[in-house]
Amino acid sequence: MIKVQAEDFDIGAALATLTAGKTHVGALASFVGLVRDIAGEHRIASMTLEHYPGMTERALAGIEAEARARWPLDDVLIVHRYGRLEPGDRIVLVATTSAHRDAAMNACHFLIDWLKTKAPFWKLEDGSGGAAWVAARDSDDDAAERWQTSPTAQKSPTST
Amino acid sequence: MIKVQAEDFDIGAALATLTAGKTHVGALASFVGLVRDIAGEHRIASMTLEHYPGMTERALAGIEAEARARWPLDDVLIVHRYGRLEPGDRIVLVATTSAHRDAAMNACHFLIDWLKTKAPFWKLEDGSGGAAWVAARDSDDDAAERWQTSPTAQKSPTST
Amino acid sequence: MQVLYFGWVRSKIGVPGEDIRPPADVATIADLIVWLKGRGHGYAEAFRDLSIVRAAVNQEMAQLDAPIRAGDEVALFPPMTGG
Amino acid sequence: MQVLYFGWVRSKIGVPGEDIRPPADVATIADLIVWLKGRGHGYAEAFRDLSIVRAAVNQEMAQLDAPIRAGDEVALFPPMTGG
Repeated sequence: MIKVQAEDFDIGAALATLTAGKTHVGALASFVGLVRDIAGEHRIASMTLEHYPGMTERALAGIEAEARARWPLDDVLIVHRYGRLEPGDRIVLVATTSAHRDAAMNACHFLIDWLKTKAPFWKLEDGSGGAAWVAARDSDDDAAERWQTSPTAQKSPTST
Repeated sequence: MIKVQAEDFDIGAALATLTAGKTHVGALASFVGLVRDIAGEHRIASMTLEHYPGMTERALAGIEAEARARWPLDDVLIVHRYGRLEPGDRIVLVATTSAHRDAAMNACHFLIDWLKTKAPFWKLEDGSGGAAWVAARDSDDDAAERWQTSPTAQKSPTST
Repeated sequence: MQVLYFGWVRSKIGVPGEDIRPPADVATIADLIVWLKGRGHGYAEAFRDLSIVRAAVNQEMAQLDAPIRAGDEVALFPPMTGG
Repeated sequence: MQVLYFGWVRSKIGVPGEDIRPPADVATIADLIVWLKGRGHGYAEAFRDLSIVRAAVNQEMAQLDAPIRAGDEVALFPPMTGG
């Protein structure tokens, strides 16, 4: 399930829906991204997330489909916020469930890595350095790239 | 923080304590293991977790210390239950926080992999196949082993 | 043709999007960008370094040499920073 | 010396632990296991295959050739299955 919203989300409630009544699920992995108060040398007062309505939902659904094609997942949840956020605020929740822990963990890691470079969001930070758009990072490209090697039924990029 | 307990835990409340008031944390990764209703060909009615009081806490604290030595973590939480559980019940929660997502995700994956083979728990399953102790799996040994290669300051076993 | 701008592409151009009618020889996204750069200083600033400009046609990512036609929704933006 | 059993080692021996006084020539965990096997059928069953027996001395994992002494807490158990 994909949710793109301005409102905050409740992590516990969101995760509970993924496993409720499902006794075949053995593993629930999740990742939450939060706004940090520091960017380089500057203190951050706020971060405004701009997105591309319509395309955002399509891109996230495509990333979810890619994860489901690679791992045997029971469910996938992506909640991504937009709008003005402050340090400590939640930005994104990614959660996966599976019978097995490696599938859930790897798919969760994959999803957040791909989100970083393949979901149409742009971040404007405001703080002690003035307002500045967050630049894409090479390390995020590298993180997304490392999942490219084995397109299907990948068990884990850590095992060889 | 390490908790070894018979009682269930509240995922949302547990995760909230890790980030409350901490605006330098950018990433929260977590894993929850749950009792499955199937083991091989047998339906499972219950799973009883035996543990070694005293050593369990020491072993988990040692695993936490190892994770903190390898990644720049803000906090680590491990909650592991013992006693009689039924399908769908939560067994274990592992959660990590860090400024950066790779540290949080990799440390969380590391912790659950090491828990599987290095924390003194033993599982007795009861169900359609009668009562049987769960045998250690080679795949769990392999999963723990893959983290052995780089003893300190490991960024990620997925990157080369 | 609907054109949308995001991130610092939008900041520099000054509008979130516009309805445009480029001449008939604008056949690709790259052609469109060249044509847009002639519309003013903000556009020229936004598209100065094409290595950091990304594009989507009808909400799907596209290379700059991808064809476009009347009725398409074309979006131009910096590399994405989600998550 | 306090000996503790867990998992199917405990099931087969039938008690969770016991206070024992092995003879003076029992210097290692392996010696202790050999001595325990002489105490009855359950012990012999529990320690039939030493490749799947693990041990801890004073709550720290130890190899089977590790030395033990009076006053130690020695635990014998199958490979762990946590998480």
